[in-house]
Parts: sequence; structure tokens; C-alpha cells
Amino acid sequence: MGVCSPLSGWGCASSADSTLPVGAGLAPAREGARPSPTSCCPVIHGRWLRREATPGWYRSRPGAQGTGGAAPVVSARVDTPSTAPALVASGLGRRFGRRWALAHVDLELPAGGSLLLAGPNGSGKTTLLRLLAGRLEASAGTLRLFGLDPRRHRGTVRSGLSMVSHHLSLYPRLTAAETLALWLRLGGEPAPAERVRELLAEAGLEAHGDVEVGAYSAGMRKRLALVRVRIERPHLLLLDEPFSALDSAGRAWLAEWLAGLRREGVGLVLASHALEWSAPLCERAVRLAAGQVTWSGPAAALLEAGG
Amino acid sequence: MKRGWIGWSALAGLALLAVGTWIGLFVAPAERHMGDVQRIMYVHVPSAWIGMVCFTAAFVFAIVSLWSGRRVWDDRLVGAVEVGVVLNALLLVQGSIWGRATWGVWWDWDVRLTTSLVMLLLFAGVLALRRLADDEGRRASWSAVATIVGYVDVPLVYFCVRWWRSLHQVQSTPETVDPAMVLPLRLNAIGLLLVAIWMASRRARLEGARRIAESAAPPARVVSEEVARA
Amino acid sequence: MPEGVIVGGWSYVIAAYGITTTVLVLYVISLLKRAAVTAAEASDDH
Amino acid sequence: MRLARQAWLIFRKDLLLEWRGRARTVSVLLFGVVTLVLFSFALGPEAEPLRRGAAGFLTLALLLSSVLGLNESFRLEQEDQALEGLLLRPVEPTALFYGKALGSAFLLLLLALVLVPAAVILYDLSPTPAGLLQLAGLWALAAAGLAAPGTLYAAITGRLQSQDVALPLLLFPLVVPVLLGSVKAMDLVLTGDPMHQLRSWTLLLAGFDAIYWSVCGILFPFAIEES
Repeated sequence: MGVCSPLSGWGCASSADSTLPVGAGLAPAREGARPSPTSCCPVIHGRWLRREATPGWYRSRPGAQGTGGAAPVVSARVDTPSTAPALVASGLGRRFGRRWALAHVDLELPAGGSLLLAGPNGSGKTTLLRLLAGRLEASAGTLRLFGLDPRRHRGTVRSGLSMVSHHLSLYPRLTAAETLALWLRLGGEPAPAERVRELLAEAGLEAHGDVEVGAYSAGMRKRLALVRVRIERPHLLLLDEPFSALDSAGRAWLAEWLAGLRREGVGLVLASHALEWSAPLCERAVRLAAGQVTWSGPAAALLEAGG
Repeated sequence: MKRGWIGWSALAGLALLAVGTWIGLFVAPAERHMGDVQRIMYVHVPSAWIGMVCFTAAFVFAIVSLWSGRRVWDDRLVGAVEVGVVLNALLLVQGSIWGRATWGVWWDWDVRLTTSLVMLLLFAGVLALRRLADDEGRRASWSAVATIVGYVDVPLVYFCVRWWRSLHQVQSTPETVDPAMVLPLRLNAIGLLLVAIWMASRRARLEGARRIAESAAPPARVVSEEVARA
Repeated sequence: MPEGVIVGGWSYVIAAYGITTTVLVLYVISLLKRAAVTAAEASDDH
Repeated sequence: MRLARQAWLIFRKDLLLEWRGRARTVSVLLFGVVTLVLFSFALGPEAEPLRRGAAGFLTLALLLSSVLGLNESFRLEQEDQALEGLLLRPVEPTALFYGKALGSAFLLLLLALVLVPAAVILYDLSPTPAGLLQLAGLWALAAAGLAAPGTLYAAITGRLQSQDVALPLLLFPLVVPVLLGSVKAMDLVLTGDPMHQLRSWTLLLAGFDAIYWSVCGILFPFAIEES
């Protein structure tokens, strides 16, 4: 079942949530698998639709399933991204042994909002991003993503999230084209050559699609990892130092590319030192020091304050 | 020091062990073929039983630990595994001594001995894995996973070794037990169980204390500067 | 005494019981010692 | 089904990576041959004891090489934290397990192509064509029995400091049943089966495989996810 966020201009995210009742995903399929009028899904594959369950925050139109009217497609515990904030953290903390890398972090990000994480090395930015991505469990505090508890709705939350961290999660022995095709297929989409070429072009790698990623420069690898996010169609994108390892042309490309995502309604949490590049992309900013938020305000004000 | 019911029952267990061992050594009759050597049974068989009880408890704790994610169950898991490993190691030593006395060899690839040996290696592996894992959460889930896999493996080892052995010789352990031998066996088993519970709970408490000693309270909250608009 | 009975089995019995008792006692001592060390560390730090 | 599709994709990716990094794969194969040669040195030059122990040596060579292959398989995933990327994609951890376990089993299966001929030559075996076929089937069962727990533990030890020691330490005691079953069954194939036990040993091995593949598949998500 496609995820169609009114805010996301990207159309459907192919994703599934095994925690939801089966009927939620099955019912519309019996009705002929027509996308709802509010849907922005350009293409829906019938077979694919039938087999995928509905992600948590998808709220179907009343009566969308027509099997007696009141079938429980609308799940009470989930909300659409338009009303549920993309991210609410309260008192979030993480301890490694005796050291608290992060403590007392309160954050709120509206759906489609953007947040800049500033602060010196070791201030906890990466830890915070890893916590948000669910790759680290919090030692304290609570976290809600899209209004859901990420521990209980792991699959749903993950399908709405993307992260490009310092490690790019690329296989050095795969070519760029193979990487993108694998990513497409893992989400259950076909991977036609033209789609892959399109994505390669977006990263400026058309000429290098058949080269193994291990032979790429750091900047090329970064661009590939970033463009791969396109395939994931997240509602919230987490980026750790995206501007590092890029030359000035690459940074300009990235700034433009991210601005495009922002216009499409993708939420953004960005940890960066390169304030002159990242601050214009974000509405809000927080500064971390020794694992705690010491400053919060508009990103523009942070730039004026000199970081 | 305040002594809880586990502590009192462990004292009772010690008394039971003393009585059971005394009966086993001096009152119960010698076995017809093995003579006095058979008296090793009164410590050997309870060790085997209670060791198995420990591993079974560890298996249950592992499942609860994975399911609930609460660290207390991980503490209990370590307690049960460690006491089980100690008892199992003792079991092998006793078995070896018994084997030397009856079969003339220190080691025989007998079904139970072999299974116990593999079981010891499996659960010692769990303890080793715990020492290698640095993160608290990983340590808990990995030991639970290793415990479950190891426990499920034990019956497989048992059946496999039995089939493997059956080609060479029939099982030779005498199974007929005189009623006079049952009483010390039971007393020792119950006594050892109570003592083992005490040891495991002490070990669990130690693990909990370590966990807390390795952690620290979060730092004091610093005042954050809030800027409303640019 | 019937034929085939193992004589002089007592040394084996004593060895088995002795080793078992010793190991269990040592284990309990190590438990208590480790607990004491952990408690001392905890009180040092806090 | 989403799970099967993802597992299949992971499996194919692993094969491709295995092929691209075939220098490493070849060294795993060579390592297996070297162990076979070493066993003959350990037993002396007479043919008869070697022939009798052939089944055991083959299985041990498989076991020792499997550790190298499994460590390698998860080193690839940890190198650039590719595993994290897969989990965030999101790939079901269960699919990841079955994909990677299949990949490892396949690599171990490849070992047979090198090790069995090497053993036939080195140990002067004379298996019938039917025997070779049976041997291949048993090899597949043994490889599967090693691959499932091996994948589970390699995922754990791949994130430890001393991973190279930890994997055999944890894995070897666990796969004793597979080891015994495989040695016994292969021995029956190689040195004759007067009491027709091969069938039951094969079934036993298959039963072990079923247990390992299901239990490890259930536990893998707990090993790989943070909690």
C-alpha cells in the first residue's frame, strides 16, 4: 500500500508495516486498488498494493474500503504526518558506560520542518542522529517519530526515515548502478535502466555508473549515498555532516538538492559544521555542547551569532 | 546483614547436603558391582540435575530478557549460567573420577559425559561473549541469544552422540537404584538446589551492582538559551 | 565379597567429594569477594 | 512475499560481492585444501588410516574454512556500515538473515568442488558416481547446518573487537551435532554402509538444519537490532 503524504510531493513510499492489522492493507485492494483522490501516487501496482500492509501514519479516506463501511482501516493510534510532528524528543539521553554522550535533549520538529544541529566535535550530534534513526537505543527520555513509538512500530517508522551518516553504507565492490538498482528492488520496486540513469544523472555520476564505488572519490561516494535517499522517499531525512568531503561545486549541488527536497516537504535534521551552507536550509537550529542543548532558535540567528 | 528467605533456605540446603552426604557415605549400602565408588553418585547425580536446572532457568530468563528488554533478567541470566557452568565443570570432574574407578580411563566418549562437555563449552562461550561485548544493551541481547541457541542445541548433541555411540557399545551405566540409595540422592539434590539458587541470586545481585557501578546519573541540566526570532 | 567388586574405591570417593566441596567453597568466596570489590568501587565513586 | 524477495536480493548481492572479491573466496578454498594436506601429515603416509578418517577430515576442513568465509561475509557488511543502511532501507532483519545464510551456505557448497576431488586424490578414495552424488547432498546439508548458526554468530562477533577468536569459540561447540552427523554419514558413503544407516543419518542432519534455520532466524533480529 502506498504511503501518500499530502506534504510529500514524492508520491508513494513503498513500505510495509507488519504491526498493523492485515485487513488494513487488504481491504482497499478488494475494492479495485484505486488510489484515493487525495493520493499523490502516480503509479500503483495492483499486485504490490495487495501484498503490502499500510504504514502507520497513513489515514485512508473514510469508506475507502467499502466493505461494510466501518472496517478498521483508520488505526486509532496513528496519525497522518500532516498533523503529527515528525519528531518529538523529550529528555532524550544516551550513556556509553559512565559517560553521557547526550542528555536532557528536548526537540520538536513539525512535519516537513527542518532543524540544524550545531556544536563542536564530540558534542553529541552523531549520537543524537543515531538515536533518531533507531540505530541506538536511548538510555533516558522518550522519542516519538511521526507520532509513533519507534520501538513498537519499528518498520513503519523506518520506512519514513532516511539517514546519510558519516559512514555511507555503500558496498565498495558494487557499481553505482548496481547499488541504486539493489536499493530500488529492496523496496519492492522495479529497477529499470532509465530510472537508475535518472538517479545517476541527479548525482552527476552518469559517466561513472558502471564503476565500482570503491574507485570513487569521497565526494562522488557522498553524492551517490545522498541520491540513494531519493529511492527511500523519506518523510524525514537525517544527515550527518553532509557538506564534508565535498568540493565547493559539490556543496552548491547539495545545497540546491536539499532545498529541492525541502520544497517537496521532506523534513530535515542536519548536523553540520558548515553553517554558511547549512543554516540557509534550515528553519530552526540547536547548538549542542557536551551532549546538551545550550542554544536554540532560528537557524538564521545562529549564523549571526557565529555558530 | 539482612538475610532474606533465599539466604535462610541456602542454610537449610547446606544442612540437607550435610545429612544427605553423611547418609550417602556412611549409611547407604555399597553397590553390588562398583562397591564404595558408587557413592560418588550422591554428589554426581545432583550436580547433573541442578546444573541442568540452572541452564533451564537461564533459558527461561533469556527469553524473558529478550521479550521484556529489562536488564534485571540479564542479571539473573548470568547468575544461572555461571552457577550452571560451575556445577557442570564439577560434574565432568566427578564423572572423570568415576570413570577412572569403574572403566579404568579418565575419559570416555560416553553420551552423558560428551553432552555435558559440549554443554559446558556452549555456556562458557556465553560467559566469554559477555566479557567481549562492551555495550550494556548488546551484552544483554547477545547473551540471551547465545543462551537460547545453546540450550536448544543440548538435546541435539545428546541424541547425536547417542546414535554415534550406539555403533560401538551399548550404554553401560547401571540404572537400577536401591531404595536405600534414593533418600541421600534426594536430600542432596534438594540441598544443592537451594544452595545453587542462593549462589545464582548472589551472582545476579553482583551483576546488577556492577551494572549500576558502570553507569552514572545524567549530568545536571544546563540552562539553554532560547532565541525566539532572528 | 562377590567377584568383580571394585576395592579401594574410597580414595576416588574422597577425591570427588573433596574437589566438589573445595570448588563450591572457592566459588562462594569469589562471589563474596567480587561483590565486596564492586561495592567498594561504587562507594569510591559516589 | 516481501521477506522472500528481500532475502533473495541480499543473497544475490552477496554472491556478486563474493564473485567480485574472488581473490578472498579462492583463499578460503585454498585454506580448505591446505587443512586436508595437513591432516595427512598428522596421520602419517599410510593410506589406510587416511582413508578411514577421510569423512572426518573433509568435515573438519569444511568447518575450519567456514569460519573464514563467515567472518569475511560480515566484514563486508561492517566496513562502511552497509548493514545499517540495509536495516534503515528498511530490510527486514529476518530477510537479511536468510539472505546472508543462503549466501554463506552457497560458498560452503562451492568448497565441495575443490575439497572432495582433493580428498579423493590425497586420501586415495574411490567413490562410485552414486556415492559422489550422495556426498554432494550430505555436503549441502552440512553446509546449511553450519551456515545458519554461523551467520547468527558472525553477525554478533563481527561487531566485537576480537572477532576472529570469538566466532570459532562460540560456533564450534554449537555445531557438534552437525559435525557428528556429517562425519558419520559421509563415512558411511565412503567406507560402506553394511547396516543401511545412511538414510537415518541423512534425515537427522536434515532435521538439525530445520531446527537451526528456524531458531536462528527467529533470534537474528535480536542479535542485530539495538535494545
